[in-house]
Amino acid sequence: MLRFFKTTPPTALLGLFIILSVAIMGVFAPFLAPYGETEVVGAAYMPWDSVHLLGTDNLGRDMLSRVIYGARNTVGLALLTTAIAFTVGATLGIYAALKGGWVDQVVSRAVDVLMAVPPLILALMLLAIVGPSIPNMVLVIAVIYVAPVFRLARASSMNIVVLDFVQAARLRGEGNLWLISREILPNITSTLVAEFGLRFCFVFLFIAALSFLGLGIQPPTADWGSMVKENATLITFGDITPLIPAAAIAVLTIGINFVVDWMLHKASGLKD
Amino acid sequence: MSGIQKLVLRRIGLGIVTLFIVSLLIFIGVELLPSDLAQEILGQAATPETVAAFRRELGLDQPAVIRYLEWVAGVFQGDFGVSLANRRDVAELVAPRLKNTMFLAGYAAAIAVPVAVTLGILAALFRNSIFDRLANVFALSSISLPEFFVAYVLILLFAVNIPLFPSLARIDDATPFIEALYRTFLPALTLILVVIAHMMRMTRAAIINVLAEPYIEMARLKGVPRYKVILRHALPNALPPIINVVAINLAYLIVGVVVVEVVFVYPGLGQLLVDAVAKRDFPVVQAVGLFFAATYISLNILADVLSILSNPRLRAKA
Amino acid sequence: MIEKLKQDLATGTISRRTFMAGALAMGATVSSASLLVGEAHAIAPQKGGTLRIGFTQGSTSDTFDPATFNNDFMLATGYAVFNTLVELAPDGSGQPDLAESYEASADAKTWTFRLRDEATFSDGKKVTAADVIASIRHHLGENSKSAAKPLLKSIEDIKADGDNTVVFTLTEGNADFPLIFNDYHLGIRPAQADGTIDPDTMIGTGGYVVESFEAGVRAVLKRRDDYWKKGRAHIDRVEILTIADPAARMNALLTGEVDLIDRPDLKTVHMLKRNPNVKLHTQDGTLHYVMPMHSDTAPFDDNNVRLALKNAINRQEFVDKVLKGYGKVGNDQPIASSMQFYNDQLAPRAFDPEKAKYHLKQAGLDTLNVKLHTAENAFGGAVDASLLFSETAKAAGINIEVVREPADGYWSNVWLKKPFCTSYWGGRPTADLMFTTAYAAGADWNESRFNHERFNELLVKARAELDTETRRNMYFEMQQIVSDEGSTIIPAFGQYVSAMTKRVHMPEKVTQLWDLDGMRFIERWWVS
Amino acid sequence: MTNILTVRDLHIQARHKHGTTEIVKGIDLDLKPGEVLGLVGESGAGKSTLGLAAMGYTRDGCRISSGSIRFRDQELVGASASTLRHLHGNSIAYVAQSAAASFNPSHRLIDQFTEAPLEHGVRSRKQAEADAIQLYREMQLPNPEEIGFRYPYQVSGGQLQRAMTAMAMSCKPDLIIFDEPTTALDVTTQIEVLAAIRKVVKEHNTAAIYITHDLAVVSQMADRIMVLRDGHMVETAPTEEMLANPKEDYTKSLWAVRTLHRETRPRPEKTPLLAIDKVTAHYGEFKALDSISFDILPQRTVAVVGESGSGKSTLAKVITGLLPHSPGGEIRWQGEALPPRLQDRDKTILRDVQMIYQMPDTALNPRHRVRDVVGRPLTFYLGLHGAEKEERLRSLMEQIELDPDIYLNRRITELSGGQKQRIGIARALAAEPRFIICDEVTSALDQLVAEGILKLLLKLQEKYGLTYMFITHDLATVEAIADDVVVMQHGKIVEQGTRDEVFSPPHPDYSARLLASVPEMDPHWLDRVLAEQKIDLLENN
Repeated sequence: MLRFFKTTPPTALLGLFIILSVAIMGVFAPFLAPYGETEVVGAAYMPWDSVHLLGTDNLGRDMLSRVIYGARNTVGLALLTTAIAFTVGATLGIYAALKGGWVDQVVSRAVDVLMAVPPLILALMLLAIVGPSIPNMVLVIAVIYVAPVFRLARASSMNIVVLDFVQAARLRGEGNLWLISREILPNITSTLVAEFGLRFCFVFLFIAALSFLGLGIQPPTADWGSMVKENATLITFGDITPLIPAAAIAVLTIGINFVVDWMLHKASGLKD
Repeated sequence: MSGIQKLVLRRIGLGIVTLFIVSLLIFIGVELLPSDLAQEILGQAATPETVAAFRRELGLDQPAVIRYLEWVAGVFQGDFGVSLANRRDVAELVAPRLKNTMFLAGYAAAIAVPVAVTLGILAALFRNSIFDRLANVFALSSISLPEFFVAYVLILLFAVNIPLFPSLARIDDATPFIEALYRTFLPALTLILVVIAHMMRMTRAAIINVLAEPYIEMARLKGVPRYKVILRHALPNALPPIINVVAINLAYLIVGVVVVEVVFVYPGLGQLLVDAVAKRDFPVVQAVGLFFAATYISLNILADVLSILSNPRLRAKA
Repeated sequence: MIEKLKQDLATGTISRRTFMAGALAMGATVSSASLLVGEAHAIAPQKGGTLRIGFTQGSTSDTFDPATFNNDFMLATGYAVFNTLVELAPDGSGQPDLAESYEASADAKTWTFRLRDEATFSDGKKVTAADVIASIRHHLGENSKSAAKPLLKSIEDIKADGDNTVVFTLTEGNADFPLIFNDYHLGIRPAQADGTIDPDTMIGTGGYVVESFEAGVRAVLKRRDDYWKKGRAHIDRVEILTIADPAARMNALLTGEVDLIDRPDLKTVHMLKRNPNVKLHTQDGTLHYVMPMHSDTAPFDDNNVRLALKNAINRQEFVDKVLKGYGKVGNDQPIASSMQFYNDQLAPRAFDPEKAKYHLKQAGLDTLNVKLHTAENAFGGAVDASLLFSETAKAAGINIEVVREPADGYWSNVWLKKPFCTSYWGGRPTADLMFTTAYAAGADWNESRFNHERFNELLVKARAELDTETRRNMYFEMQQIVSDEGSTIIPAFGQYVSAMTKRVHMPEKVTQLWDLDGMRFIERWWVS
Repeated sequence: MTNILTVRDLHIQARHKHGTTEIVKGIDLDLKPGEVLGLVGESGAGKSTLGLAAMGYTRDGCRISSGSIRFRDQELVGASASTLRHLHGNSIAYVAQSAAASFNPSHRLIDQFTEAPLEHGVRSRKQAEADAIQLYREMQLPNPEEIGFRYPYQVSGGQLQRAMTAMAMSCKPDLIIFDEPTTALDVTTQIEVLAAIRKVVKEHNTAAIYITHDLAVVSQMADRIMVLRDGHMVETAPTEEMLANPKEDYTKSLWAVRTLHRETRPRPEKTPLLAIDKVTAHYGEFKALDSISFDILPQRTVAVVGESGSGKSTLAKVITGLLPHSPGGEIRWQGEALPPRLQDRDKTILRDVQMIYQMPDTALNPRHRVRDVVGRPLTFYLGLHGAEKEERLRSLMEQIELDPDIYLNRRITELSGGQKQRIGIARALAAEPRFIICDEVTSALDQLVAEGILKLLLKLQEKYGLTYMFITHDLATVEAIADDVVVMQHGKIVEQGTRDEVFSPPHPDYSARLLASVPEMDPHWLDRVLAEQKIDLLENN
C-alpha cells in the first residue's frame, strides 16, 4: 500500500483522490448533503456563511447540497451513458475487426453515416422524436458516441487480430464471444480506458450543451451542467456562484485525465 | 488516372451514397417528429381548421414518399426547394449563413491549428517539463468547461470589465473584413479555446509515439539537435494522426458551433438548423444537414488524402 | 354632453375609462374623444436617434405574412410598419388609428369605419376601403391559415361604402368589435388588383419602412418622413435583434450593444438594477398563467374536485418562486385588474388545504390522484410551478403526478388534449374577447371545455349590450361564475419586465396589453 | 599506439517499476584505432547497452552510474549534450540492427546520408552527396548514383543495411558501433552485407565494435572477441585464440551449441499422415503457393526451408485452414481430404493439428496467466475441470520442464522468451495432438535456449509419437531435428527428400547457395567463400 503511494506519480494520486471523492459524494449524497436536493431552505442568492457554506442558488436551495447531489446525477448519468456507448461500440468494433469482410464493411459504413450527421442535430431530432426524458437522453447520447468508440475499438483491434495468439485461438476453434472478450478485449483495454476518460468528459459537456438548448437534464434535478447554465447570467455581475459547478466539472475532468494519463503510461511501460 | 485520383473518386462516390442515406435518415427523422410545420408556426394559436389550411398551402397533405422523391428530384437539378416556413429559396436562405459559418470557422481555425500544433510540438519537445504540465492542465481545463461558460467568461473579461470587444458578433455583407474580424473576435476566441486542447494533446501524443521509433534514436546518434529531431524526423511521421484530429476539429468548427452562435448572436448555419428542426422546416433541415454531412465527409477525404501524401510509401502506392 | 365629460376628465372626477365608455355609448365618433385625451396630457417626446432592441423571440422562419405573426419580433416590427384600424390606448380602450372614426348601429351589429384621408402607404398610395377589405379578408375564408380567423368569426359581410368607408355586418351584436382591430395580425396592407394582398409585402402605412430584414436575426427600420400620424414615430432608426440567450441579452445591454431588452433574466434583475445606466420597466398586464381541467372529464366534472384543487395551490408561492415576485396572485378568472370590467370585489382565494379537503369530502373522496401535464415551454417555469403545486397539494390529500411532456409539439399534442395541463394567455384587450376565446362553449380554444348555461347566455348578452353599467354587472357575474365554478386554475397574473438604458423614454402611461406598450413602443417611445 | 576508446569500470543502471537493476557491471574495454572488437553474448548480457555507452549514450530509463569512457582524450561520462552531439555521427557513428526501422520512412536515403555531415559542418551538400555515391559504390549497392534518391521502402533489407553502413561512414568517423547489423537478414543476404561491411571498415581503417549473438558471424568480422554475460565480461581474446581455445565454461557452452545433430532414421513405407497434393494459394491476385506437393509421414519431422517470401509460412496457413487454398489441389489427412476452410473442419481435426509460433511474445496473450493459456485447450477439447485439470496442468508443466508451483500462476509478461516458447509447446501439447506445425520456433531465441527447446521437442516426439512440420530458415536447426527436408523458393518447391539427400551434392542452384551462405565458425570462412566465388555478390537482390 505504501509502495503504491511511493511509486504512483502525485498527479495520478490527486486524480484518484478527486474521482474517489466525487464517487463518495455521489453514492452518499443523501447522507453528506446538509439539505435536500430540491429543498428550498432560504432566500435566493444568500451569500456564503456557516449555515450555507456555498450560499444558496436562484430558488434559495442550498448550493453545497446541490453540488453534492449534482455529483450523483451528472457523474452517474455521464458514466452510464459512456458505459453504454463503450459496451456497444467496443463490442461492434472488435467484432468488425475480427470478422472483416462484408460484416466490417456494413457496420463501418453505417457508422460513417452516423458520424456524418452532426451530433447536436442528431440529438435534437432524436430527442424530439422520443421525448427528452432522462433515459432517452442517455440512450441518444450513447448512440451518438457509439460511432467514435466503434472506430477506435476497431482500429486498435485490427492490430491485435493479426497477432499469433488470436490465430491460435481461432485454430483451436474458439467462438466469437471468447475471441472478443478473452483474447482481444484485454489487450485494448488501456486504449479504451484512455478514450473512456476523454469521452466521459465529452458526454458531460454534451449534456451541458443540451441543457443549454433546453433538452438536457431538466430542472429541478441538480446537475452540474445545468447548474452552470441556470446561474450563468451571474457571471456578468462577477458573482462566482456559477463557478462552483463549473469548477467541479473542470476538477473532475482534470482528475480523470490525470489517472488516464498514468494508466496509459503504465500500459506503455509494460510493453517495453 | 493516378491512384490518388482513383482513391478520391471512390471516396467521393462512397460519400455521395452516404449523403443520400443521411438525407433519407433526416427525412424520416423529420417525419417522425411530433407535430409539423403548420402546428409549430401557428403554435398555441393553431386550430384544426387553420392547421389544415396551412398544411394544404405547404403541400404537407401529400404523402411523405412523394414529398421526399420530389425533393430528391429537385436536388438532382440543383434545386434545394423552398423553405416551408417563409417560401424563400433554400439556397438563397442558406448562402449568407453558410458564408458566416465558414468565416468564423476559418477565423478560429487559422489561429487554433497553428497554435495547437506548435504547442503540441513544444510540449513533446519539453516532455514532462513544467511547460508540458502547464500546457496539459490548461488543455484539460479548457475542454472541461462548457462552451457557453467559456463564452460568458470571455464576455465578462473582454466586453464588460475591459470593454475591448463587442459582446455581440453582428456582421453582415457590408461589414469590412477587418471590422468583421474585430467583431467576431470573442466567438472565435471561444472556439479556439474549445478546440485547441484536443489538437494539442493529439499532436503531442502523436509525436511522442513516433519518438519511440528506432530512426529517432538513429537521428540523435547522428548528432542532430533535439528540435531538429522533432521537426525533421518525428513530425513528418506523426502527420497522419495530427491531420486527422485537425480534420475532426475543423468539422466541429463548422457543424458544432450552435451554442457559440446563440451566445454571440451570430447568424450562422447552426442556429438556422436548430430553428428549422424546431419548426419542422424539412427542406432547410435537409439542405443544412446535408451540407454538414458533406463537410464532414469531405474533410475526412481530405485528411485521408493528405495522410497518404505525407507518407512516401502510400503516396507512391496510391 | 361632450363638454361636460371633458370638464369632468380634466378635473379628475371621472376616470378616463368612464369618459371613453361614456362617449362610445353615446355613439360619438371616437376620433374626437381620443384627441381630447391628447390635449389633456401634454407630453414632450424628442425626435431623432437610434433605438437598438434585443428581443428574446424571433425565428429564422419568420415572414411578413400577417397570418403567421406569432412572436414579439414580428409584433413590434408589424406595428411599426403597418397600422391597424384601431389601436388600444393605455387605459384599455380603443382609439382610432387608420380609421378616423367608427360607429355602431343600435344593436351593435353593423359597424361603420371611416378611413383617414391623409393616411398613405410608404409607396405614396392613399389608403382606401379596398385595402382594408383585402387585408381583413386575408384572415377569412376556408383557406386562411391565420390565427386571427377565430377573432373575426362573427363577421358576416364586409362592404366598401365609397373609397373611404368600410361597413362590417356581424352575425351578432358586439360592443367591443372595434377593439378586435387592434390585433397585430390585422395591419392594413395594400390591395392588389385581384382584391387580395401580397402576404409578403413590406409596404405599410406605418411610421417606419423596412431597410433590411433577416428573419430570426435582425430588422432595420427607418422612419418615414412623410408619416401621416402626427406626434408619433420619434426615433429615426430602429434596429431589432433576436438575442435568445438571456445572458447574451443582458450582456448586450450592459455593454451598450443594444438600448433595450425584453425579458431580462429575472434571477439577476436585482443586480441589473444596480447599474446606473440601466432602468427597469415593469408592466402589469393581461398575461396570466392557467391550469385548465377538462370539465367534461372525470374527476374534473365535479365542481367540488375543481374547488379542492383551486384551494390546494399556493398562489403566493407561485408569484414568489416561479415569477420571482414579478406578478400578482390570480383568482381563477382571466380578467386582469387593468381591464375595463375587472371585478375587484372577488375575494382572493387563499391557500387552504382544509377547505380543499372539505371539497374533496363533498365530492365523496378521501384522496385524489390526478396527472398534471406540463412542459418547459408551456410557460417559463411551468415545470417548477407544477412541482410546487404537487408539493403543496399533498397537504390536502391530493396527489398530483407531474408528467413532463416534450416541449416540441406541446401545443399540438398536449394542450387542449390532456385533461389537466399548464398553459398561459398573453391576454385579450377586452373581457368579451378573453371569455369568447377561451371560455365560450364550443370555442376552439376552450381549453377547459367549460360549458355553463348562465355564463354562455351572459356572454352573448353582454357582447351586444351598449349600456356600460349593465355590461359591467354582467361581466362581474361572469367573473364570479368562472372563479367559483370554472374549470381553470389561474394562480397568477404576470408582469412584463424589460430593461433599457436611461436614454430610452416612454409616455407616462403605457398600454397594459402584452409587453412594451402593447408592442407599439417603436412609434410611441423616444430616445434622448 | 594509444587507445581510441578506453572504458574503465563502467556501471550502468536501468530503472523499472520496482527500482533499479545494474545491467552493466564494471566493464573494462580498450580499443585501438582500426581494431574491430566483437561483443558476443546472449540477450540481456548488456552488449547493446555497452555498445551505445561507448558513444556516451544511454537509452531512456538507463544511466551510467559510475566509471569512465574516454574517446581519445575526451571523457564521455558526464560530458555536455553539445559535446556528445558534436561527436555523434561525426567521430563515432552507429549502425542499428534493423535498417528498415532505423531509416526515417519520410526522407530519401541521400538526405539522411547528408544530414550528419551538414549538421557537423564537415561537408557541403554537394560534397556530401558525392561522398554518398562513392560510399554506395564501395558498399557494392546497385546503381550507386541513383539509389540514394529512393525512399527507404523502395530498397530491400540487405541494401538498406549497406546504405546504413554507408551513412555511418558519411563523416569518416574513427569508430563505428555495429549493433547486430545482419541479424534480421536472410543468410544469402547476410553474407553480402558482411562482406561489404568488412571491406569498408578495413579500407577506411575505422575502428569498430561489432555486437552480435552469432559466433560464426563475429568470427568473420572481429580482430578480437569479448564475451559478455549478465553485464560482466566473461573473457576476451583475439579471435583465433578465442575460437580455438575458449577458457571459460560459459564460453565453451556457447561454442558447443552447434553440435546438436539428429541421427538419420530410415524413411519408412507408411501411409502419409498429411499429404499435400498440388496445392495452390493466393493472396488476392498474388500467387503465394504454386502447386505444392509433398507428404508428411507419421512420427517424422519435415523441415520446410526457405528465406523470407518463399511461401513457407503461407504453407502453414493453408494446412491449418486459415488461408483456404485455391480449388484444384487437395490436402489429405490420413487419406481423407480436409475441407479448405477452418470453419468447415471439425473439432477433432482442430485438436489433432496444433501449432507453435515463431514469436513467443505474440504467440501468447500477454493479458493471460500461464494457467489460462495451457488450461484452455484442456477445457476446450477434453472438457477437463477442477482437480483433473489441475493434475494435467501440473504434468504438462513438468513435461516442458517448468516448475508448476512457480510458473503456473505467473503472468505471461513475467516470463522470458524461452519460457514463453515452452508454454507455447505446453499449449499445443495440452490438446494431445498428433501433428504439430513449428513455425520458426527457435529463430527469436538465444542459441542456448533454442537448443533446449529443440531437445524438448525431440524428447516429446519420442514420447508421444508426434509428427512435426518445421518451418525454418536456419539450416543448423534442420540439421538438428529434421528427417525430411523441403526447400522452397518463390512459392515453389526447389528440392525435397530426406535430410541426407538434400544436404549432399549435387544441389540445385538455390539450395547450393543457401547451404554455402550459412556462416561457419572459421575466421577464414568468409574469405574462402568469397574466393570460391560461390556467391554472386552483386545484383542478386
